[in-house]
Amino acid sequence: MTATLERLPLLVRDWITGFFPEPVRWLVSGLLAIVAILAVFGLYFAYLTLAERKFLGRFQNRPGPNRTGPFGLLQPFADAVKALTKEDIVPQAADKLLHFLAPCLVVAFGLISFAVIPFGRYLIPVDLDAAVLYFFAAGVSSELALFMAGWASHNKYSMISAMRALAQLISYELPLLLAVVPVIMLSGTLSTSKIVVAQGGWTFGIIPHWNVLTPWGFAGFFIFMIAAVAETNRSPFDLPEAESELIAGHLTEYSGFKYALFFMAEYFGMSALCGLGVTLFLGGWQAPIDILQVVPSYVWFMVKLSCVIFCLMWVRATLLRLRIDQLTRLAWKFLVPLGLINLGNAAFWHLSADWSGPLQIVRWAISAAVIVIPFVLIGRTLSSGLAPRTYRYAT
Amino acid sequence: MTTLQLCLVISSLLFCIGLVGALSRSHTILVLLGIELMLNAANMNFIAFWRFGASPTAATGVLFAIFSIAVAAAEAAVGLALVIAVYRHQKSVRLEEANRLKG
Amino acid sequence: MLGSGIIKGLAVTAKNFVGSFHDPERLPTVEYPEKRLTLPEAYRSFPFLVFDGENAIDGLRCVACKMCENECPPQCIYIIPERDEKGRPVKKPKVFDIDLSVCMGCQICVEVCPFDSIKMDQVFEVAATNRFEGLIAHREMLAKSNTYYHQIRPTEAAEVDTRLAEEKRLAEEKAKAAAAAKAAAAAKAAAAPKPVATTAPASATAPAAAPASPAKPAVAAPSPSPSSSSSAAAPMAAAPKPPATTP
Amino acid sequence: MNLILVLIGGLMLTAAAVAMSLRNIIHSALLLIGSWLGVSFFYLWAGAEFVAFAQVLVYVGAVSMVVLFAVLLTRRDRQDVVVAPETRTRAISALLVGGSVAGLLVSAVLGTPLATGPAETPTLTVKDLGTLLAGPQAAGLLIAGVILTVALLGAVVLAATDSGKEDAS
Repeated sequence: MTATLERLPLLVRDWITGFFPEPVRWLVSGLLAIVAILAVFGLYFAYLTLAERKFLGRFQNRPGPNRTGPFGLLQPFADAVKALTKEDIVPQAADKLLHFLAPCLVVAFGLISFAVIPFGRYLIPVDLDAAVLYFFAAGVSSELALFMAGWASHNKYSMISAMRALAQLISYELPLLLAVVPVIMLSGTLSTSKIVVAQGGWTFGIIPHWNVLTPWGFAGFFIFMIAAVAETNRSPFDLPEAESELIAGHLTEYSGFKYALFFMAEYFGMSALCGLGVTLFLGGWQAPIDILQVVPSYVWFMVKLSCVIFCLMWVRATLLRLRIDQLTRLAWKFLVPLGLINLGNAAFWHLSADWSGPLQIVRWAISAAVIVIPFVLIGRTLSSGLAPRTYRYAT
Repeated sequence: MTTLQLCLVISSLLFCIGLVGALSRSHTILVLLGIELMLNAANMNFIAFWRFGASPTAATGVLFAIFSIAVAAAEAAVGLALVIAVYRHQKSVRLEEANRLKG
Repeated sequence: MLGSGIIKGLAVTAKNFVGSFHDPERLPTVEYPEKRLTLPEAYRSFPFLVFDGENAIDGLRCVACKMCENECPPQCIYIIPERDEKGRPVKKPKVFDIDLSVCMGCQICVEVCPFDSIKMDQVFEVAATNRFEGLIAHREMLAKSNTYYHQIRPTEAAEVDTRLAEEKRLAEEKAKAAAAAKAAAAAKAAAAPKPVATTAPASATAPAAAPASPAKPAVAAPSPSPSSSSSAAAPMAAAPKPPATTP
Repeated sequence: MNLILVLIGGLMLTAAAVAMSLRNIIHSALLLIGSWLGVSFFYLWAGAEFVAFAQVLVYVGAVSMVVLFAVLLTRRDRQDVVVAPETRTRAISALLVGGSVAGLLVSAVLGTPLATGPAETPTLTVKDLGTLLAGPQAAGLLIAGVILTVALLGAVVLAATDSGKEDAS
């Protein structure tokens, strides 16, 4: 039963490809993978927007959208209809071709990252040997599309937004990669499916061997998530579309379906990057407890992904937008040094892999100290002269 | 014409496009981009010889390409920093106007 | 330590999130068109005209004195007094328009009205499809009964009613006194030719009260009674004598 | 097999040629990014997966960003990105030089009997590459690392504004 459920997507695929002659089966199965990703993540995107609005509402003591259908469940479709029927305005002075290309490219680049994420035990669209590298290669391209959007709009706010997008990308690419390198080092492979397999197994059947449950993995996960929020231009790092300063940044001159495409790309990018975070640090499709393996692996992946995205929404509801200099300072003075130290930490963890017994405790203590002490020291330097603040009117 | 020769012809043509660009344009950034194209053409040759050459197991071509790409990144960074420095002095990025040795 | 503030902030929002599912205090939003909050009595939107009795137009307290029109800061009130067939003004508005798109809800018209005839409404759903005609409220639209006034602000309306009753009583008494004085004067006519001097204290109200009697004998009389000056909703407490708009 | 190669090569060469002849620098840069992507497709076609992704990461991700930044920083207004056309003599002489070099290279390539190895794609996993880089080629890796660090510092020093000097001028 469990095995059948686990293989269910494969069985469905085989059943469908069975209708086609042998020579084109590979093509059909490839197209099926694309269609499945588009359908699943298209729907996931639709309900993510609704969930984000509902949850943000709850975080701010209001109910959120609840008018369209029961509990507002039809809201995404209403939004889609609205976006499709709105007039598509192209500014007269705009660079027409780039203005049109930018939303298409941004969605395309957002989607191709999904190709290497293992959604389940047997569910990986393309099992590349250099999958992590592929992911980042696809990821950096999307920022190029944002630049094109900003440039093509012929609008000063959009231009500033494009510059900010580039600066932010360059700043946060480094901590993102530095957070990923320890994982690759410890698992000895760039293939995402093998990284997930390397995180399999449980101590006493309840403690999973996920990377996040080690000192270096914990630090790496946090650096990764901070950089991921910045890479996907989400609050509190949503400087390229800071609405209080730049109207809507690169989205200012977009309307109708093109705007919806940008919106879609943002959520695709977020899902893909969070999916990579889940894969690298949270054990991918592995079940948290041994006996819970009866639940199919792809369910576990989506549950973990949703939890991580919920945390991003929580952060969005809580924190204020940073200033651009604070943003780059956070990257270069805090995340990059910590990432480098964490790299050394992971190297120590790798070298001390055969320590056992009481030495295991020493190993944990050293590893934790190596990451906590620099964190406290760098944090103190960064926040010196800033805290505690006194407010004259607020309490 | 073998596949290897086709690869080499393509890379030679790419090299020449880069060369023509670097020679004919006077905008510094475009000249730099032309040089980048020439570098890419050279990289293509490494990969082509690795793939179709006599001893593909050696992997020297791939390694060379990797190093070359890494160095190209450094080259681009320094080159564009130079462009910005020149622009700050001359208020122009045209190569003809950057003709003084004294800042 | 760095990040402690962020954790505190996250805790605050988490409390909001969890609390909004079970604690009504944490979810104060009301589903507006279906559920409505009871508006506080002092809530005000736009002015309306109070009428007494059954007929909306005949019962209007307004005498078209144009004080509100003169005082209105954005000048959104437009009044034409009614005239009888001889062309003499009657104490009724023929046209009383308020441009709701201009009105800023300052309540100054209510403050200056000597007859308690214009009051602030609590209706806030005044959307219209047309910017010009749709948002100009005519006399028929503005006229609302005293009962309605009692419904929306009971305290204030009761106060106004008491005051008006008091004024009516005073006016009747005064009319009686005047009649008595007239009778006395008529009786004394032969002996003393100066009858008016005895009614000196009431002379302040006389010009308004006397001409009002044919149309609405009981209602209109500005009263300088000091008892109502404590109430914010009693605008005429310090109001001066109305200008003589009638001959 | 060769059809795909010709397709990739044609796209790549067209993009590069058009990019080099356009007057708008932003368009040139974006088209060149397309050309670099074509090069990475060539690597992918040749079976050098790792190099292809590294090419995209470095060229599309980093070099293009730096180029676009440089273009935006070295202009005074929006029209500055459209450069004046070059002189005719310059263009013609460049074309002549380029054409002769192309003729020379192509005839040399076609005229040389090249030793070709086995036809099947050589397998080279990332792990093999890693062991090679960390073992026999470690010196090269270290030198590349040093060059990158020096280049980073040098670029920062070159592009950094000397605030005192700026005030004096």
